[in-house]
Formats: sequence, C-alpha cells, structure tokens
Amino acid sequence: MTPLVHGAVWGVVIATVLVTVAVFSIWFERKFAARMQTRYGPTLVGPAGLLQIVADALKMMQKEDILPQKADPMLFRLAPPCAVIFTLAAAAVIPFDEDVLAADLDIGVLFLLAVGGLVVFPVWVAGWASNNKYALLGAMRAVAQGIAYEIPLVLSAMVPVVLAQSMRLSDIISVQAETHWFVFWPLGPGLIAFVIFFICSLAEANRIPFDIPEAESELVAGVTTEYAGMRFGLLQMAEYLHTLIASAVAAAIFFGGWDGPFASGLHWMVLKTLVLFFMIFWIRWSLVRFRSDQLMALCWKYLLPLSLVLVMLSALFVYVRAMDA
Amino acid sequence: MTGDEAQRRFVALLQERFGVDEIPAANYPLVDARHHFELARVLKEEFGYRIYAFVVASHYPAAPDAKNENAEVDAEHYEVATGVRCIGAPAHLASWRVRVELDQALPTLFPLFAGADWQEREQYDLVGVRFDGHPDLRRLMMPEDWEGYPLRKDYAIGTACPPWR
Amino acid sequence: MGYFIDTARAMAVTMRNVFRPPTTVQYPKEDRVRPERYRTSFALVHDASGDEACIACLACERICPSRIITVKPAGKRESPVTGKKRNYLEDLTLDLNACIFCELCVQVCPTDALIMLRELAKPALSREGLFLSMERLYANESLAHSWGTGSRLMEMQDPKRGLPALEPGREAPPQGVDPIADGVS
Amino acid sequence: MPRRVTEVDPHLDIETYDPSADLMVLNLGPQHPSTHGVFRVKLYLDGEIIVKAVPYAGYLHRGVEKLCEELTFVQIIPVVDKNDYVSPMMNEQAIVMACEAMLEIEVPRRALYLRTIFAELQRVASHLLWLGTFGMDLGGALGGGASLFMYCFRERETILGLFEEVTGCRFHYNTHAVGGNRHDITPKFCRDTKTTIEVIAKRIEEYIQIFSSNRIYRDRTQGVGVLDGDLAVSLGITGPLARASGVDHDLRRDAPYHIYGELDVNVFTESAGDCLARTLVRLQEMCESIRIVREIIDSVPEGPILGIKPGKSPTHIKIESSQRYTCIESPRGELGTYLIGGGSNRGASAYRLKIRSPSLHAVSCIPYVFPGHTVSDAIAILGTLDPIMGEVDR
Repeated sequence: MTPLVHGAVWGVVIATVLVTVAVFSIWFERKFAARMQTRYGPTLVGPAGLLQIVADALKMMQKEDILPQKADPMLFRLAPPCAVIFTLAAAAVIPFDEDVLAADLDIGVLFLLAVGGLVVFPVWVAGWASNNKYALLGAMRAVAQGIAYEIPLVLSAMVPVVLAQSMRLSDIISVQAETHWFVFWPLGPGLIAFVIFFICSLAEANRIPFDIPEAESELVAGVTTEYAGMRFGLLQMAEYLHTLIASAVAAAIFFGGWDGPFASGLHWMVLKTLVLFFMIFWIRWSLVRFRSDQLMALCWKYLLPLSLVLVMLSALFVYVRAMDA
Repeated sequence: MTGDEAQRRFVALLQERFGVDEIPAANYPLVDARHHFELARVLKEEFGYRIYAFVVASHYPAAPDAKNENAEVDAEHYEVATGVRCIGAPAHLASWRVRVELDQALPTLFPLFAGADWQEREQYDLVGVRFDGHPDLRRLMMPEDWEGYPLRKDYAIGTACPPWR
Repeated sequence: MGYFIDTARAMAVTMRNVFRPPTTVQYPKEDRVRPERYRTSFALVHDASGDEACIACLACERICPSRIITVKPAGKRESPVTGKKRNYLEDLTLDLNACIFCELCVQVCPTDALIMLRELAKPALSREGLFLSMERLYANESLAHSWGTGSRLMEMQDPKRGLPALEPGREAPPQGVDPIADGVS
Repeated sequence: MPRRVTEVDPHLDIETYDPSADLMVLNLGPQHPSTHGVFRVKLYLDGEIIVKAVPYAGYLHRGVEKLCEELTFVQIIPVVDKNDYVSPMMNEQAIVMACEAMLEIEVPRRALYLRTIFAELQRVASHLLWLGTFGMDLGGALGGGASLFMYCFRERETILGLFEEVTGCRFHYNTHAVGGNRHDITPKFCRDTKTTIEVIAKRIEEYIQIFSSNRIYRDRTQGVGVLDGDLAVSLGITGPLARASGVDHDLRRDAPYHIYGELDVNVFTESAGDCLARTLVRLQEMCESIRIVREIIDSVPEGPILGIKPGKSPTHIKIESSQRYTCIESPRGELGTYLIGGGSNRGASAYRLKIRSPSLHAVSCIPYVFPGHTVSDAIAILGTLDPIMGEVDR
C-alpha cells in the first residue's frame, strides 16, 4: 500500500473518528457540566439525552444561513469550513498506535505546529468579515491572543523534540517507551513544559479562561455574532475539534502516546486523550475569564521566558547525558 | 448628636439665616427660591449634609382651594422639595420646599452635588420644572422628542386607564 | 503560581457539587411539593348549602388594581335552595392576561365566593384561553383550593387577634442535617 | 491602570477631544446579555479603552408614579411591589411605611418582627441573585460563572420557598398592608428558616472559594471601577456601593426604623471602592443578615399582625394633604418614598408619590467611572453596580 493510499485511508478513518468523538463530547460535556451545577442536563431527547446532539445538528442544518448585507460574502462563507479544515489537518500526524496514523512525517511536530498556527486566521476572518462592531472587537482580540500564545506553544513543544532528538512523533513516543514519559522523567523541564503546552493549547482553542474572542457576556457572541445555522455549527465544531486534537497531541508527546504499563496499544492513547479532554471540560466549568490585557501579560511576561529556559534546560540535560554515555 | 438635636439645629439655621418663620408640623419648611442654592451650600459645607437624597417636583394647577380658606385663586405653580442627608449616627435628613412659578427657573445644585445632574433631569422630564445652570438638561426617561410633561396634573387626566383587553 | 492553587480550589468546589443530588425537578413528569397557601388561578365556589355563593356585590371589581374583573349582576331572584330572595350573578369575567395575583379580590369578597386555586391551571394557548368567564370559574371549583379565602384572611388580619407565641425550635431537625444535600424537601 | 476617577469629565465634548473622529462608538445596547435589564450605554472607544460613556435610561419607564396618582393606597402596594423586581418585599415595606408615618398608625410588634425577618431574608436573596449574575458577567454563560449562577439560584430558591410558604407567592407577594402584614408566619416557616439560613451560611464559604478568593477573579476586579467615597456620596449613592468606597452609612444602624433600634446591626465597609470591595461588602452583608434572622426568628412576639381593621373598599385608607419622606435600607441603598397626600378619590390616593430609587443614583456614576477602562471592565463594573432597571425607570 503506497503511502499516499495509506495516508488517505487512515486520514479518512481518523477524521471521522475525531469528528464523532468531538460531537459526542458535546453531549458528555453538557451532562457533566449539568451535574457540576446540580441539575440534570438534556434528558428528554433519546435515552438520557443522547439524541440531543442529533437534534441540535438537525436544528442547525434547517436554520437559515444568514449572510449579513454589508458582510464580505466570500470571506464570510469561507471562514467556518477553513476553521474545521485547519484543525483537522493537524490530526494527520498524530500516531494513535504503531502504524495507526495518516502520515508518518519525519517533521511531524513542525507540521503540527504550522497547521495549528493557521487556526487563528479563520477566527479572525470570521470576525472581520461579519462587519459587526462586536465581532470586530472579538476578531482583534483573537488575533492578539492567537499570536501571543503561539510562541510559548512552539517552545514548549520543542522540549520533547529536544529530549527525543527527533521530530517524528512515533520516534518521540518510542523514546518515551524506553525511558520514562517526558512528563515525569526530567522532572523540571518535562512537567512544566506540559503545563505550558496545556495552557497555550487552551488559549489557542479559545476555551475558558481564555475565551475572550467569543466572550458571550461582553461581546454578545464575539466572533460568531453574525453567524447562524450550519456556519455557526461549524465554528463551534472547530473549537471542540481543536481541544480534542490538542489533548491528543499533548497525550502523544508528553504522556507517552500508546505506551502503557501493561499491554501498550491504542487503548492507552485513547484513554490519555480523553482524560486530558475531560480536564479541559472541568476547567471550563469552574473558572472565570481573563481580561484581554491580563491574558497578554501572562503570556509575554511568564510563559515565554519560562519556556525559553525550559528548552535550554532540556538541551543541557541531553548534553550531560550524551557526555557520560 | 441625636436626630431631634439635628432637626432643632436645622430649624434654627432656617429661622435666623434664611428668614423662614413658620415651620409646619405635617410638612417641610417653605424656603424662598433665592435662598435655595445658598441653603444647600451652607448645609453641605458647614453642617456636613453630603448625601444627596432626593429632589421632588410637583405641579399645583391654579385651583381655588375649596378646603383651605385662602380666597384668592392660588396661581398655577410648581413646588420642588429637596432633601440632603448627613453621614454618621443620626443620618438626619434636612429637606425643604421651594415654590417655583411657571416661567421661573430654579438654580441647579449640580455644582454642589453631582447626583443633582440626573435627578433634576428626571424632574424636568416628568414635571417640566427648568433648572438653570444645569450642564445638559435633556429628558431622562421619555424619548427626546416627547412633547408634554407626564406628571403634570393637566396631562391626560381624562383617559382613565382602560381595562387591558 | 497562585493561579494553579485557586484553579484547583475552584475545580474542587465544582467536583464536590457533582456528588450532590440535583436540585432541579423535571417539571412535566414530577412536580414540586407546593405549600398550602400557594395561589395560582381563580375559581367561583358554591356555599355550604349548594347555592351560588356570589351575590354580585361588585367589591372585587372595585378593589382590583388592574381593573380586569367585570361583574354583571342578575338582580334579585328566588333562591332554589333557601327560598328567600337574594342577589345573583349573571356573569363575572376575570382576565388573567393582566392579573397581578395580588389576592385583594379574594380578601374583600364578603361571601368567600371568589377563591384562588392551589393547582397549576393548564397553560392557555391563546389570549382567550386566559379570559375566565363565569362557567370556567365554576368549572375550576373542582380543582384544589388555596388556603386563603376572604373570611380566613380577614380573621388572620384581625387587629384584636392574640395568637399564642409560637413554640419555636420544638421539633427542628438536628443542626447537622443538610436538607438540601440529603434531598429533604 | 485605569485613570483616577476624580479628573474624569462626565460631559466631555467629543468633537473638541477628538477632531479626527477616529473613535468607535459602540452601543452597549438596550438589548445586551449583561446590561441587567433594558439599559443602554453609548461608549466612545479608543481601541478598547473607553473615552466617554453616555448612559440612556428610560426603556422600562412604565409611569408608576402617574399610576400611583390614579390608584388608591390599598391598590398601589402590589403595583409598586414590581419596581425593584429583585427584592419586592422592600418596595412594599417602603410604601407602607410612608402611609403609616403620615397616618401615625401604630404597627403591632409582631408585624414589625415579620417585616424585619422578611426584609433580611429578601436582602440575602437579592445579594445571591446579584452574585450569580455577576459570575455570569465575568465568566460567561458557558463557563465557571454559570456554575456559580446555578449555586446561587439553588440557595435563592430555598428562600423563595420560605416566602411561598407564608404568602403563597414566590415573588410578588403583596404581603404588606398599611398598618401591618396580611399573612402570618407558620411554625413550619420558623423551622425551615432556621435550617435554610444554616445551609446558606455554609454555602457562602463555598462561593468565596470558587469566586472571590480566585486569582483570576481578583485580577478582573481589583482596582477596576474605583469609585471615590465623596464622589459617591455627592452622587447620592448609598448602600453596598457607598460602603465599598469607605462611606460608613447604613440606615438600619444610623436612622433605625421598626425594631432595628433594638438590634445591633454592624456595618461592613471597604476602603478600596473597586469591584472586589463591593463583592466583599455584599458577601459580609449576607452573613450579617443571616445573623440578624437567626437572632430574631426565635423571639417573634405573639399578637395581631395588623394595626387597623382590614377594610373592604379600596378607599378605606385616606391621607389628607401633607408631605412626608420616609426611607428604608434596601439591598441597593436608601429606598425612599416622598408622599404628598390629599390626591384624587377624596384623599384615598396620593397627590404626588416620588420613589427615590437607589439604582438610579448607582447608574448615574457610569460617566465618572467607565472612562479609562476596557469594554470587559465596563461589564464587570456594571455588574457590581447591581442596577435594577425596573427601579431605575419606574
């Protein structure tokens, strides 16, 4: 099977699996958040509200796709699909098991971060094109936040690359399989790098406490103010997909991918991803939102220098280990 | 300093400095419009009445009051009652009434109390009393282009509020 | 650093609430227990002897702040039950669209004819549905009545009433019980 | 940091300030998720910093004062009840006290105790609703703020359940009457009140954990919307808003009415005057109200609950032409009623009735406080002002 066919087949499989998991995570989040708030969550549609997602999707589809009169028609229509495409593209290189991945690129992490960085543009274009003051404010905030948090994200992703001496994700995982997981092994750089990576991926995906682009209480609905129907659905879907893929990436490069204490395999990778995914929900329903300038201060003053130091530390660690080997 | 001591001090102030002679029992003292601003300034600076409580304008149409015996027709006028309060134990409220003729304008208390800005705008909007020296005397409740002052006695008295149907 | 501790503490609170029983009630299927004095819709009742209690004295029409009660008296008639001549009601319309449920009409009714219901009336599908005529008011009589009737309210507000002091704290549940958490309604 | 408040000019002339006119005018419109009702603030934005804020009230003006000149005193109680629709008991108490002060009716002690218990419980319920909606303002409808909203409403529902037990209604009760109360409390009410206030006292610590001791929350509220003490007082702002700016003024302690003279009400003030100080003052006030209810729930004297014979006709309360101003301490400040008697219906309705609403004064500080902050701060400040549009516009 030529790599092209292999990539296409696995790509389609992974994409559908990720979309379905993202869809059902909406249901799980609503039930779990309801429990957190001492209420029931969706119960009417289907057993324990399982069909609520289908009901929402149908409702979204049959709602009219409003195109505001003064909005930029081409950009306005382009933004939601681009958001979903860019986030899904990043999933091509995530290895879920030995050979269960779409494209085993030897510059895996670089491709991942490059495509991940593109996600900022659809959000900004959506805000700009809808020609609405609140959406404009949301768009400007999205750009500022996206660019600010890109740098610590890249640097904290460099730590595993430096430790594993390779950018291929499967190599990183195999190195972690032999030695310890990068989260625990070099205690300083590993753990802190994971925390920074986790925070930055939250900020990239615009999740609480970093969801200032679509801050419902301030900017009415922020970037997605003028969107309705399936376009709004796609934008929301992109957000959930982005968090799912970010937690999958974090599970791969920090928590040792498919490596697990007993029978390492696909189930470990899925378990780790879902645990991280669950953490994102849990944080979402217990924290309040940052203000935009505090958010920038947090990034430029704390995360950036810290991640620089971490990369140097891990390089030093590798050098020391190489010396005495 | 209990409440009625503060009341006696206020009444004494009214009598000797503002020439208010009779203090009605069931009503607040009537002060001449000329002393209105001066009284507010004295109360705020010398006696520490710094909380701006209320300003109430009410409209008295020209009606020969059958009940009280003043024979000649009581000309149509407004009556503006103002109240200021001091902070601390007795929190005594010093309030007085001012009689304002239809065409006359009452000096605003905005330089003394910032709260007067909105309160006087509301009274102007609802009853029609003008306050000169007010920074921007616009309507507060009603839309800008609304004509007529709702709380005047001659405003829409005929239309009993019909049952809702 | 402070951010992580506070985040953990906030997350602990939300997790603690996961294990508390949900306080919301799935309304159409189950219903919340309603106290005795709960008042929703209105009804006209028959008095003890089975005759219509309302004597069309227009007291409720005068007291109503939003003027939504209109009473059409039918004049004096032989009472089929007691044989004496008394006033009867031809039609009493109560418009729930603008009613503010202030219970004044129930309080001033001399013969306890107009009372309020304790049961939730079915939601109306149109404005006419909320327009209670005499037949509907008498039809509502079968539903559960609220505690408050004219005479009871007047008796409760009687200035000369000396109610013995309530013996507080006699059978309060022990302090430790957390009624919300343990589902004690 | 946002600029100091004192040198902000509320009536800044935009044309002279910015001839090139590159300021963006953003309408924090009448229809906005967090303006706490129908209220509009026209913001002149330089980037995201507010240069000038012009509030527009009047969207919910229902002409209550004109209606009060039409209806009689018995009938306006349920109407005035709907002004401050977050703490309805307070409106009834204010209007009823005004009538009693004019007629010098002696209210029986049991009714005074009932009114105080109802008022303090209503204060806790009102502050709970404020805390919940303020969490939503900061955390958004799909986030941590919404969890806090649900917890606050869970507690508030228990208090509404208590009121439902006594008056039959969950919200607009019409339980006060001129001369006393219309509904008497039941032994079940006493028991439930004791357990409910214990539960709420425990839950307040939980709110502090999830909310006011949280670093992100403190960043969002510390030093935001600083209101000067003497500016607040000259604006006529009273209540928790003024106490958070260091003004030690509370009508329950300074000018006690009903039985507040016998209770020792301690008043909490903060000096910072920012959003965080207002949160702390309101949280402490909740604990204080719970303490007061716990203190007097056991010693409710027996006796009648109405001073005068309950009348059948709407015009059995008549007030001759005199003027009086009475006020109470509502959760938002000094809620006063200026009543001029001798109106239509042969004296049975008011000639003029002005309701002094504390929220109108609170909202009038916006032109002084907003400039220098960002839009998200503006929402936080508007949240802490706790304005109720029904009370602002009447």
